[in-house]
Amino acid sequence: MGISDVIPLPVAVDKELEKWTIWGRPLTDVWFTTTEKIHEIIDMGPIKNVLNWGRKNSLWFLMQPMGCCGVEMLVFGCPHYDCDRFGIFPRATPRQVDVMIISGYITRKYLPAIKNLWEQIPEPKWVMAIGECAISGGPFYDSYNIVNDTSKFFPIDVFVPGCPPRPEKFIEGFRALQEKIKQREDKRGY
Amino acid sequence: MVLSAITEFAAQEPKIYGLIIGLVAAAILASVINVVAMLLVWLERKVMGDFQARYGPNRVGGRWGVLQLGADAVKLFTKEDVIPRGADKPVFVWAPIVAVATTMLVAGALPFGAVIIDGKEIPLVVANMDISAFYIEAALSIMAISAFMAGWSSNNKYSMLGAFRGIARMIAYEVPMGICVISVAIMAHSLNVVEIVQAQSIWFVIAQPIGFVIFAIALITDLGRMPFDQTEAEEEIIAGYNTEYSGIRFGLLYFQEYIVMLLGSILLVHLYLGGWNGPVIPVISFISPMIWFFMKLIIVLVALIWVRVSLPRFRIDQVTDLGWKILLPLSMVNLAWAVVVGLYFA
Amino acid sequence: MSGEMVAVDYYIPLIMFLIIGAIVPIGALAAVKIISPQKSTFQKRSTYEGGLRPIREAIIQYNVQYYLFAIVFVIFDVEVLFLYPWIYVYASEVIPTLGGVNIAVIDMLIFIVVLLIGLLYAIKKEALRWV
Amino acid sequence: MTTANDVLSALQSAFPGAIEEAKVDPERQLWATIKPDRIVDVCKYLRDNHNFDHYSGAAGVDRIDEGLFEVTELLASHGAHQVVALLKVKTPRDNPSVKSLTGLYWNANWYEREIWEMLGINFEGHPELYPLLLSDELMGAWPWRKDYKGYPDYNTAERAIEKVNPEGYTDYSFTPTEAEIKAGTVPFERPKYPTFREREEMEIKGESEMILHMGPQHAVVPGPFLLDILVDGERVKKAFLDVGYIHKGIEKIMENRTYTQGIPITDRLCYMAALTNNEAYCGAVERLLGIEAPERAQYIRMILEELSRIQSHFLGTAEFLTLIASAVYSPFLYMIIDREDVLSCIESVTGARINHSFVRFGGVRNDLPEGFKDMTLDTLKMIRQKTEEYKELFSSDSIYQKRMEGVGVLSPSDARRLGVSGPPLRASDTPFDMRREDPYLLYKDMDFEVITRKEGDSKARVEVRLDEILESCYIIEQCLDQIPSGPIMAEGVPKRIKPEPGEAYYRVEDHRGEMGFFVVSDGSEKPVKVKARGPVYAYFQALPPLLEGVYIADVVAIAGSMDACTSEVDR
Repeated sequence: MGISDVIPLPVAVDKELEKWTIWGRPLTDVWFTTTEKIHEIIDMGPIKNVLNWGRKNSLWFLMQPMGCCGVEMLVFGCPHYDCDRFGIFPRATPRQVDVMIISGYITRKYLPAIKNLWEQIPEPKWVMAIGECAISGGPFYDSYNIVNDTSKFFPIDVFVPGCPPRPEKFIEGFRALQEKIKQREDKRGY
Repeated sequence: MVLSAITEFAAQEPKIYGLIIGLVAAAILASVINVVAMLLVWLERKVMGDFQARYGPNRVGGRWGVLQLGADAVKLFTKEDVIPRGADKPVFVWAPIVAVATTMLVAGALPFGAVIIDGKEIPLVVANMDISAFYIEAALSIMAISAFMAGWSSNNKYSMLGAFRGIARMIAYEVPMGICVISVAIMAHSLNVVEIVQAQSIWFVIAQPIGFVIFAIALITDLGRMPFDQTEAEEEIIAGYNTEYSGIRFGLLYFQEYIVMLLGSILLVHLYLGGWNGPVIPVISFISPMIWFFMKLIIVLVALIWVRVSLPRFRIDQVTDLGWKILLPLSMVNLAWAVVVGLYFA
Repeated sequence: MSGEMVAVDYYIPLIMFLIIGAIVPIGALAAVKIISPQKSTFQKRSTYEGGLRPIREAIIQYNVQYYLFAIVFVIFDVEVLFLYPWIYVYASEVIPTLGGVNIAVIDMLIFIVVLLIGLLYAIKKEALRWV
Repeated sequence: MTTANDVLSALQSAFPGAIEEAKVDPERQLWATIKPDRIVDVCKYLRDNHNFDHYSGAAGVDRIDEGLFEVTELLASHGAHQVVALLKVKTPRDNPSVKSLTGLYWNANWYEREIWEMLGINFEGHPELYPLLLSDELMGAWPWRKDYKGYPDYNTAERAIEKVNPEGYTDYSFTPTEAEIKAGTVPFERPKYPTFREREEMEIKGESEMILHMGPQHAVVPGPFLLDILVDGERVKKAFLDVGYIHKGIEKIMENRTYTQGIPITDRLCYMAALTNNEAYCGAVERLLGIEAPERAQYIRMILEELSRIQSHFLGTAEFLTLIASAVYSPFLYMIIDREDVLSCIESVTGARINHSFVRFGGVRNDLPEGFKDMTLDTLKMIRQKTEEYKELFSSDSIYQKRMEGVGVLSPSDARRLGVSGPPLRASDTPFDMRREDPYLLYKDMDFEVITRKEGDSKARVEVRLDEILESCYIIEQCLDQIPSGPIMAEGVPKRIKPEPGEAYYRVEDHRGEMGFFVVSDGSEKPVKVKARGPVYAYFQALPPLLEGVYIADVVAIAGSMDACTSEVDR
């Protein structure tokens, strides 16, 4: 969290800066209060709207097919449906995505891995549960290996029902998410 | 009158004049290049859509979707910035900065067309060096170093493989590319890009077609675009050297690729396609060179996008083999050809 | 551009470019630091590898074949550098001719042939085999 | 031509007393119960003397009433004859143990591991009895046993306990259900074995070697599975495969549903081949019921399954193209467009894009709509033309040729030994196609060619798929010409399906290879056991040996050319 994260300086500079003071207050404190002030200004409205406009129009999702819905996810990115129209496109690494699509059954074996992937996505991030399996377990609701309630592990913003949902429903789901981001009604309130 | 005053001042205080010109031009050029590169990203997505029977972005900013890139930029600005625990922090932080800064170095020496004032052709270039072709080629290859920095410092296996691939690819194509530049310089009797452009009464693409092909291939390789995008082959090594980069750091690395694509295409136009040469258009003779220049540039850029959507990817060993075993000997042949033809012209 | 511009003067604007080029990303990074949310957790800062814990570090002792590539490159690149001054020499009229041909041309053709033989040797020795 | 009766009489004379009971039903299937100690000899004899060189799989059945486990080994031949031998071995429920066939058939490995982890039947002589599909936590619970108390399990998510493991990563453990606690089956005694990770780490020898995870989330995987490659530089030294990341327990679920309720579950077995899965399951149950679909229904099934084959091959090839090119490679997107046209033909009949649940016991759900014939013929004309274009494109693209030629070569003998089927096997010069081999529906009346290639490399596999699209077009055109009018459901199919006690095995040519369903009935409304023998399971097992010694880029090309479907592997 130091200055060496921003400007390439040795970490020792960080330590040195911690000792500095401005008007009797530590420099790091000043930095934090300034940041907080800026955040307050952003939260007031207009700037936040611009930021959310950017966020909602550039939703990159994690390429992670998990079942029947995974096929529709692939088709969703292709002509006829063409998610690129909305500024939505898939990336393979969680570091560069905004939306995680849970497109299928989460099993006991896969749960730690997918949770880890979710954790590795930088903020702000959203998660969509697509298909019955991701919502409730779907046809496998009583299986011994399925975690049938995904919303316990992920703060899901949009549920898209269907088994599997058609690609149009994917678009609908993303539109709903965009609307939520615009209204600032998503779970994390960006 | 102002012009003459400036010239006088330049004659008296060349150092200060250079400083001022440098600052102003750098600021202007940096913003122009950034905007053009953004438009390039947009152009690529749109043209790719056209090739692939779809629309491309069309929801943000009217029916052409021009504001899509603005939205992407705003998004990247508000993303959290993650530095992995295992990363080599200083190198990790430096890599995108080096990448962007070195592209600016290229931009400083590259002519961006010319204008005709009083029947005199004035090239739009900041540092009109005698060896600018050599300098540009050298500065372009620093990009591979920044990619290596990014890949190596991430402490991620995908990034690491991407970094090694990037370096291997760069060194395999650096030599043929350099020899191509020499061949061109021999025919033009100069290493100055402006003079090379001016020397092209016949475009060098006609004078040395082999050289053009080699240079174009090597350029695509340097840019890391489609048949040669092994460093970030999504299906093999996730996102290659920028796997661990997130938010604005990724944005910078990603964006820099497009800036380099733009600059590389300009270099190709200058070296082989006659730069801004073309018949003077009577009424708008002032910007007639610019029109020719931009037409050629757009054709080259669209051709690059076309190549991207229509070719599968090489395997990395095939790439190095192609560079060392085919292009390098061929470029030597081309050099000999240039010497012989150049002697004839001389 | 009139006036006496020494070679060094060309580099002053270039340094300006370098400075501007460095200020832009640093400014962007600083802005991001201020406006973007920060929630750093242990798992977020862990290395990504398909969602699982990686086995061993990525920075290990790499195969020696990679270095052979680099060495071959260094040799060839340095030799290409020798070609650059030749461009100027070749154009000048001071160099004597041999049978109507500039002697520098003949020299360089020999040099190129030697280079090609060197390349063939490297290929034969499999120095350019990918790891 | 060898018939099942010949094989039976030969067995009875070669092993007097070893065969406890035997029957031939229907004419190409031989059912026999073998004494447990003679099973390996019998199989060896069959393999060596009667060409039973194709190990199709194994099914474990829990006969809780009789206190027995049954393991049924499915043996067949690669085209020498059409007999399927289903050899049953019985073992007591307490301390179950069966002799392993891994010494005879290389691909018995995974089938036996699966039975071991699910039912707890020990396989003597198996070299690596490690869990395959289940997580370590479920090991020892033997979930497929009839007395397993963890099923049904409605509240997994509520029971999950988050904990941080010593390295700082979040892990989950699931407390046992009340039923499990009541039954006293916890704590389970877990078998001792090194974990997958430990087994991998043991293989790292040199300083410059590293293990790269490709998966569970990776651009190469069509669904979550873990492909770990041990690389030195970029050369793969050894590959490890861990599956089960989306193991849903379909076979257990189907045991607890009625027969009809099982049909939608078979859709989800492999979403690209929903119709053939339906067909295989319904065919097996039809055999149990002793009914046959009317002719029109069989034609409708054929038309739709071939259409489904076309769309699957398009998607398979398209996915493969994204792997060797990238997601912006235009032919990939063109193929998806073509596939959408085929899908709308299917959709006009079944009403669904992917999961159709269309085939019924003794018929189909609904008739072809009006105008279907014209629409399909138009589409087929377009598909033919496009496929020819793709073939021309790939044969003229030199980068493609360079990437694919001689990559991942499977020699015919290796392909048979590793147990692959479908396009990869046919690309290795083995004309093995269920539609010819064991004709189901009315394929025996159809005129079509079994596509083969000599090379056996990745390129050949893709070519086989593209050619099969053309053949499928031809079959559909014939079907549309010949289709008679008439009922679409057989007479006298009861509303409540209750087959007589018995067993049936029915195999069809899936889009990816041999798909078989083994259904055991005890006369009740629910099946005792449903075993799905899928083709991708066999490919997956064959993947690690194929990947040894290639570059990372080739891993992608080989895995892609196999056209995998993780959902079916994990089930």
